[in-house]
Amino acid sequence: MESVMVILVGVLVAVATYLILSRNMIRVILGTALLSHAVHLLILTMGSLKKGNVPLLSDSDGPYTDALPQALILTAIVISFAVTAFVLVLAFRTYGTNKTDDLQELRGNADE
Amino acid sequence: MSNLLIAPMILPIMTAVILVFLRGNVRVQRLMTLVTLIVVLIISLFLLMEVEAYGIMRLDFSGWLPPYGILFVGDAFALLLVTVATVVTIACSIYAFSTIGEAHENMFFYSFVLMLVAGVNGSFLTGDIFNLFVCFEVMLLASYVLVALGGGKRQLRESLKYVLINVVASWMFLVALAYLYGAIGTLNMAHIATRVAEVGQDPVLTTISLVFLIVFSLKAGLLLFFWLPGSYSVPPTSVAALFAALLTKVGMYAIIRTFTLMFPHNQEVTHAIIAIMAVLTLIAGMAGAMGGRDVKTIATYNVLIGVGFIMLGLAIANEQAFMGVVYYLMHDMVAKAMLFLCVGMMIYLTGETVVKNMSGLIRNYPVFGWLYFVALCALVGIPPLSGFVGKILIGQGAITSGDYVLLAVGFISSIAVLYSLLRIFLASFFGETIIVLEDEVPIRKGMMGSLIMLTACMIFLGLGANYMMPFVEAAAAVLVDPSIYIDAVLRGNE
Amino acid sequence: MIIKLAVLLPFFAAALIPLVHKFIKREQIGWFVLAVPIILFALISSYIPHTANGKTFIHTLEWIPSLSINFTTYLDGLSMIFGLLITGVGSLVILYSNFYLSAKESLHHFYCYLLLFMGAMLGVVFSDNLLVLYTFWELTSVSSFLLIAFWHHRKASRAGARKAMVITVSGGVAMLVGFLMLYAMTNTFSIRELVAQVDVIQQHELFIPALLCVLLGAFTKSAQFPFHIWLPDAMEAPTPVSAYLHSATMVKAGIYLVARMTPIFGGAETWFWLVTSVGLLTLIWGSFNAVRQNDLKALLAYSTVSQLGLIMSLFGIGSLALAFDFSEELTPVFALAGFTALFHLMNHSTFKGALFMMVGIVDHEVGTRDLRRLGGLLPFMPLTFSIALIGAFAMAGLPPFNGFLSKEMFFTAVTSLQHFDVFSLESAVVWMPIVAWLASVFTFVYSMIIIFKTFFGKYHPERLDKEPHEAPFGMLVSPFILCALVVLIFFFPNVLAHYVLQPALASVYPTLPLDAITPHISPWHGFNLELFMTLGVIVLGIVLYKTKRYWSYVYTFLQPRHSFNALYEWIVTTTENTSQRVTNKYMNGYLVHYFTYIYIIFLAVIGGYFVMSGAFNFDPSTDSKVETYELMLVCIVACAAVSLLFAKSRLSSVLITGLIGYSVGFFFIIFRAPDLALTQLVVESVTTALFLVSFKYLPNIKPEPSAASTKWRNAIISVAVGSLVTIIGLTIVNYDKFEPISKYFENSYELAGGKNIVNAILGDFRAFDTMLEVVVLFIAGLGVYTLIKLRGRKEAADIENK
Amino acid sequence: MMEKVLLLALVLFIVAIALSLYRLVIGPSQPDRAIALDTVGVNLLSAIAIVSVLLSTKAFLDAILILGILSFIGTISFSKYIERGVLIERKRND
Amino acid sequence: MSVNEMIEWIAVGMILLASIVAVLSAIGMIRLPDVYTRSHAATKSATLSVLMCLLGAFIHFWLTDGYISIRLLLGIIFVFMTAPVAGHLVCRAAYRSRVPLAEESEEDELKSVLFKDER
Amino acid sequence: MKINDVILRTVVKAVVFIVLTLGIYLFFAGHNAPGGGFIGGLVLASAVVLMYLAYDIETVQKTMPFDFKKIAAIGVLLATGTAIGSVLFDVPFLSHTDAYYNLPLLGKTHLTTVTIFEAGVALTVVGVVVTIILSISEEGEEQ
Amino acid sequence: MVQFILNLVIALLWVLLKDEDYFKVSTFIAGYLVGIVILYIMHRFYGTRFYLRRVWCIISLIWMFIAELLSSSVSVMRQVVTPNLNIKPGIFTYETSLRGDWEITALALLLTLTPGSVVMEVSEEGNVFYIHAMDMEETKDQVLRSIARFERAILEVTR
Ligand code: NA
Ligand code: NA
Repeated sequence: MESVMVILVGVLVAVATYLILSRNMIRVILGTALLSHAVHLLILTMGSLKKGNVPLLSDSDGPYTDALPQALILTAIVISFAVTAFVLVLAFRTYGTNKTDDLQELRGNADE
Repeated sequence: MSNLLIAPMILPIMTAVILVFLRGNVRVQRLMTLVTLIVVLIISLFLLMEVEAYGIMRLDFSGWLPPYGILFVGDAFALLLVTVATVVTIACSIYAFSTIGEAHENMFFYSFVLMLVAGVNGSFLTGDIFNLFVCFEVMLLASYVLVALGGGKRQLRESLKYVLINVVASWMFLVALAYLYGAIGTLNMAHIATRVAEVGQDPVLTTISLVFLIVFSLKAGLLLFFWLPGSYSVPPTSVAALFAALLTKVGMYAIIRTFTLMFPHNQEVTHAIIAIMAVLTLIAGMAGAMGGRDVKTIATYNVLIGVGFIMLGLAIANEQAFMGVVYYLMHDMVAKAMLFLCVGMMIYLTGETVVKNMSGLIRNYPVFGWLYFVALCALVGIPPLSGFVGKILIGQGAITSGDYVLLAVGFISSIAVLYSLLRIFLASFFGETIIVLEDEVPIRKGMMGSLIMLTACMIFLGLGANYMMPFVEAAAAVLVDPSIYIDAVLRGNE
Repeated sequence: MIIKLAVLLPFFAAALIPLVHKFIKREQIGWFVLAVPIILFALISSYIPHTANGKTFIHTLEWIPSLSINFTTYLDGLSMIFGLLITGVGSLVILYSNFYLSAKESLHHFYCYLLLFMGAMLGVVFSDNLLVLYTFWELTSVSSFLLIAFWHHRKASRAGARKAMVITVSGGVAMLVGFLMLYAMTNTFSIRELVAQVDVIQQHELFIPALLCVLLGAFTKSAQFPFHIWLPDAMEAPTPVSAYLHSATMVKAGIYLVARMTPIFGGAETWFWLVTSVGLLTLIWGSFNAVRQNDLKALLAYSTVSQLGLIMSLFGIGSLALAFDFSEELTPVFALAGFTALFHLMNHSTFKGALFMMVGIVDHEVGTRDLRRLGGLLPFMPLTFSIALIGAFAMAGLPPFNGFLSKEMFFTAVTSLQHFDVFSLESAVVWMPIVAWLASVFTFVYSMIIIFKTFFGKYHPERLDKEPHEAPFGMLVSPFILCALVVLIFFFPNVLAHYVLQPALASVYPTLPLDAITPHISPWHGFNLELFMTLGVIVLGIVLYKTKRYWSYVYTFLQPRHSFNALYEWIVTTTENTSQRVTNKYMNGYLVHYFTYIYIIFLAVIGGYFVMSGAFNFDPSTDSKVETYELMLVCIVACAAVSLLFAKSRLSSVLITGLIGYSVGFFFIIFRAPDLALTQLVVESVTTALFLVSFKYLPNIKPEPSAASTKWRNAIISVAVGSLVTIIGLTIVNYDKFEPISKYFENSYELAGGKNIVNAILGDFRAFDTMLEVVVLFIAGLGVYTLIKLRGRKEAADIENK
Repeated sequence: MMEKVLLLALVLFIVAIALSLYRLVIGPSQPDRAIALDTVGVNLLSAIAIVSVLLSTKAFLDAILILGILSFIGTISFSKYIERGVLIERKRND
Repeated sequence: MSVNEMIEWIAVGMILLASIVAVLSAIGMIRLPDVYTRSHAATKSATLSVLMCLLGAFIHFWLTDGYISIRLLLGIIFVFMTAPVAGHLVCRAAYRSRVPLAEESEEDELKSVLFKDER
Repeated sequence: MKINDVILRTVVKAVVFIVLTLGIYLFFAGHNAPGGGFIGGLVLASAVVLMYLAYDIETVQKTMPFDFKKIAAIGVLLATGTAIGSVLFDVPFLSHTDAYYNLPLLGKTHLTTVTIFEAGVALTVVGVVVTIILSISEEGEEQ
Repeated sequence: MVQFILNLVIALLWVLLKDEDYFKVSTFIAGYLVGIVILYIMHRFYGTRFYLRRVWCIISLIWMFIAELLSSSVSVMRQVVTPNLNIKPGIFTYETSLRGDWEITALALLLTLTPGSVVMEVSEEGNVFYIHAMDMEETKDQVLRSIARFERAILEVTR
């Protein structure tokens, strides 16, 4: 399963990268969102999968699956949510003032 | 006692939150910001003395012993940077008091500044690699807001680029963390170091360290500086100065820790790559600074030169070079803040950014002009100002290690700095004055005060170098011999 | 101790000037300032008897002792000579400028810079510590910069100042490297200790690099070929400054350095060749170019260049005295060159100072320095003429002036090369004397030009701005004192030699027996080669002067665009323009490009290393079991992700991303992470909702307008990045050298009182992360609020953001 | 045996999700996508229930309820978005 | 086969049935001609499948662990209450955003009311 | 014809209680079961958002007249405050104290500062999520 | 509502009367049952129906919901598996006599769960439903037939 997941992560990363390399700001933001999903899965996979029970002492006896990556991912999810929210707002404010969502047209130049 | 270690991070955060309730009361906001920062400064100075006297200090949060809990580790290196960062923030805040405007102040401006400095201080102090990520994010989120705050067309546009690149970088950081945890199974930096040392840094671990290198390089502006020029040129002066002083430093700090503490065992590969990246950064910085036609561009590319130079010191990697790195980091924080404040002030006074459209400022604003000149000399590394000591130490390190190419590039860069900054001085400060007396925009006391404060710091860091040396030596000792750090962290709980 | 005060006094005085400026009249500042060099001169002179007896004085004030950087002053013969020059000429120049500069100028600035310079210069010559020397060295560059740019409203002043600063500071940086290398060899910055360890240094592999670096510093400072180009431009400074800095003192710092370093580097072949040939080249190039100048000051500038070359070459030849073991016969002959260098150093300061002041007077009283406009001034300015006469004759090497003595000795030195065959000198034996002699001819010619083109010939009142008349008495005092010295030295050279030159010689040749190498100077030394050379100089000089218009077309071969100046300008502008072009080319504001660079570097560094290191390892046998439904889910997610690339509306894109997010949540369930699953599901929904809310303010997405090639490039990069992440991941999955630390947390109930391990980690073991994560969330919330509420300022008020 | 049956059921649910995904991608109209997403959510919910049974853990039962809530909120959001382009109005103006 | 086991098989059977219903309703989502008819499939069959599945799970936990899951019950209630609302909202949104009815459709009494000013 | 949201609103009125209860339950459950401050907060926020979706900002503001920014700030202060509180007792920063108390009605209860910490987390989450969604939603109205 | 609270009070009294060492759920339930008996005897004094009867009505209404859901799902699935779809969808109106948010909502939900129909709009006044039928011929009659039943069941609960 680990290998399968790593490959899935690779696919997600590739798609995310392609999106990040596009000109449309929404696509780029979606790319970063997708990248964060991929990364969270990667962290979980790196903590080795399905090799134990749910890490709840009340629910089952050990061995438990590695709980630390789960805690890390939780923090990461929250942070990525915060960041995504901010980026979205920034993006539409930028669109609102610059009247374009094409990052190519947002290059700006020296004589402004 | 060791609880004080948290103060540089928690006090700004708490004040920042409290300021939310004081919206509208600008005076109280300013006062609280200033008081908090001064308290943090006093505490960090105190901690510095303690650490110098009794060795590395650590604070295990909730009392969980490393490597299981998170901890702050106060060594001289971290605390020096915390101290200087706080000083710079004080200066930039004072500058902001008289320039930023009520609209910003009522939009939680000081809260964000405090959060930024909290994130920076936390990044310096933390001993846990995942916590470093979180501290980074505190800093970055605050910087995202600050860079975009109240922006028009151009500011928002550049902010978006800055934010997007940094977001991608942050997620790359997580990739690196995932790999690290997968391979090493721990997050405490000292513990990582012992585990890496245990197996010798094999190619897999070196690969991981390189992922970290790329991630931190994005933050440090080491070769991956593409976000930097745009985003430093748009925010208000005090923010730009704060960015120039702090943001890249945190990235560099992380790189330094990574390759002195956690992954120091494969230097033929890692340090060679760092050296190449540093040289390329220097070249890019020199090109940008020499080719720049407006003050902001010139100042911005000077930031890159600073980055490249410091990273040269890391690539050289011997005791003298590390001392130089520590010293130059401190200098660069102060001097870059100064440079950006000066540049911002020039724009404020003239409404111009292009060098040749300004002239004769020194007649109208003599004190300001001379302060800029002092900053120029400091940045070039002219003794006895702050840039000199670090430069010499890195130079000595390079000679000791026989890295003559790095030495040459590094020292040539200071000529580029001279050339680019001198151009501003000659074209904008010297020359026929074009501002008639009636049109003179007055410089407010706060603005001048912050410049004088930073200048005093630069002079102190140069002339008073001897007072700094014990700390710098202590800091470099840890970089040279990570076991000091590791022992301090993992002592007594194996 | 006293010497330390001597060094610091000018700085204190300089710091006082802004205060003094408030309390006394502008015109009086100069008199206040004048006290400083006079006091110092007196002070330093009082040490002459001691130094003449070979005593030295040393005192240390700690600066950065841990880096062995200390403010150590060292007074010996060599520093004495320079100390006297700096304070002596300094006094005269300040006296002179009190009359020369109009009270309308910002005198407080002027004197402040001048005092800074004086202090810095004293610091250079009295410092024993190399880094302190370097400190003062750069300070002289800085103060010189300020003085050159004194009339900074003039473009030429600024350009000259910049050129001087860039070249001299660059040289200083090189010199610093040299010093650092010396430190690396010996672990000391003290010159005295270096001299003591000269054997160590000369054995060291860094010896030659250090030598080159130090010489680079000396050559740039002393305006040696081809770095001389800054000096003529520096003449934009007020004339007293030119007299002081650019002829008597600062440019001699390089000479000082060479003299100081002779005990360390002298005797090395490279040192000899470089110093001598660069010196001679500078000598001839300077004198040759001086002849063509139309501006009197420019002429003097080139003349200074040339004279500095002369002194430099003398030190080069003098270094031969250290090249082999002491011999009664040979050593004194070479040491004579060193002696002559010191002697000419003094002489040059006297006559060149006088000449500069003379030019200043002419400029001041007539309003021009242009030789094409000057002429026939003798009747109006007889006293000035006498200054010019004495100065120029001394420079030309005519008796009864001091220049004659040193120039004769110079000829002796260059011709003495023929006697010896160290360093395979055969070729040098021939060309060096010839170059020296030719240069003297040109020197003679331009000396004559100074006198005759200015004071004789036809008087053209219409070409002058002012009615010419003799200078005020005050302005004449200083040059006359110098002229008096020029004459006095000719008649009593050995007094000078005994009290000043000999002790200095001891510093240059610390290992040689002083009495044996100190020559006796006499104006008449019989009919020897030197005398004939001098006669030749005079004859050919007169011929050349008279026939100048016939041969001066040779200068047209040297078009301005072929000069070193042009080269410098070309380098500077090309660097600037190329830099700007290249920077603008890649820093073009396209985010896509930036991302492309980032990814390419990412691939190059990490992929490059990972592939080359051969660390890849893939072993699925240790994997946990894959269920059919899991595989299907994986496929669904992969397909959804790929379909995202082709989604045409923003809504579908967001929905597909949301779906992937939900699937990730489901994976969390499969992989036994209930807390994660809960969080992921909620967060994904909220995020999707945010997208939808924001879509009101965003346009629908359009198809990417990029060219197919761009798309392919992006696709290749993406696939590469994905693959790299995968292969590293696969390798690490199978990397099991360490147990994760997480076993510890399984005791969460005993340790933290919670049965949910993840929550115990979040709330207790790693509560700090959680706390900060809350802070991050808070900043984001507040940030979104401000971003929306705080509108951009009006463009007019937006000057800061231009 | 029981486990096999449950796995089969799980596979069937995933098939249902995949089919809905087809609708999600193809559309053609926006409401189609909203319905599809709702279906995906609901089926996912069932799948979680089965996984819970398979792993015989109660840890995920909250997730079921939450997913139910979210899928409801999601559908409301989408339909409001499709209908009005706005999710939250300041003051109902119709 | 004990009673318990039998009931458990019933639970499993319900789950299996639920999955079949889910697939069928998903096929309906594909096959049916317009968004309105597809919403029938979603709001009815899909909901039924969920309810059955949850009920199966509920029975399973009750039997094996003696655990009465309030959360599952709440979940069932929740889905039951909200599914028709969702169907209603989506259909309304579709109609108001002018998604056309299938070609086979007969009469449309809403059109005249909603879009009366047109045509 | 104007939109009549009666069905939606009525159902939401009923359903929102389930959501709120679940949120509070999850908040307290975190100690031994999945849940905790963050998820609890998110679910509570979802309840609020659900209200906003079914009604409109002004109506909801009337029933819940909070400044959600300040709620978030109070949350952060609670979280950091409990952390700093430990400093006063001279134990490492962030140390949690817990004890069992015999409370009337509830009996023996496990009380810990972690709960306050988590309450801070939950409040922040609610405050921030609602602030963000409201800010964005109000943006258009002012333009 | 009053009856329910009264019932709770009785149960609580029961618990207090029992005066046990600590609170027992079983005692409470016993008290509650006692309360039900008392209230059933007394409910006519209050002039309202016995509250548990309403509970029974709710249960039967819910059962109606479930039954509708089952039958409608079957009908949808039947159509899905039918090889040749031969349906004629359409929209028709229905005017109800029910009033009040809860009644209208309940009816709308029920109608939506009925085989082949989805309520698309409710008029502003809330009395007219616009219903989409999967197959006009089959559904319309069916709906109109069952709708009276639904209204009755709802009124049982609410009034
Ligand atoms: Na592993
Ligand atoms: Na129906």
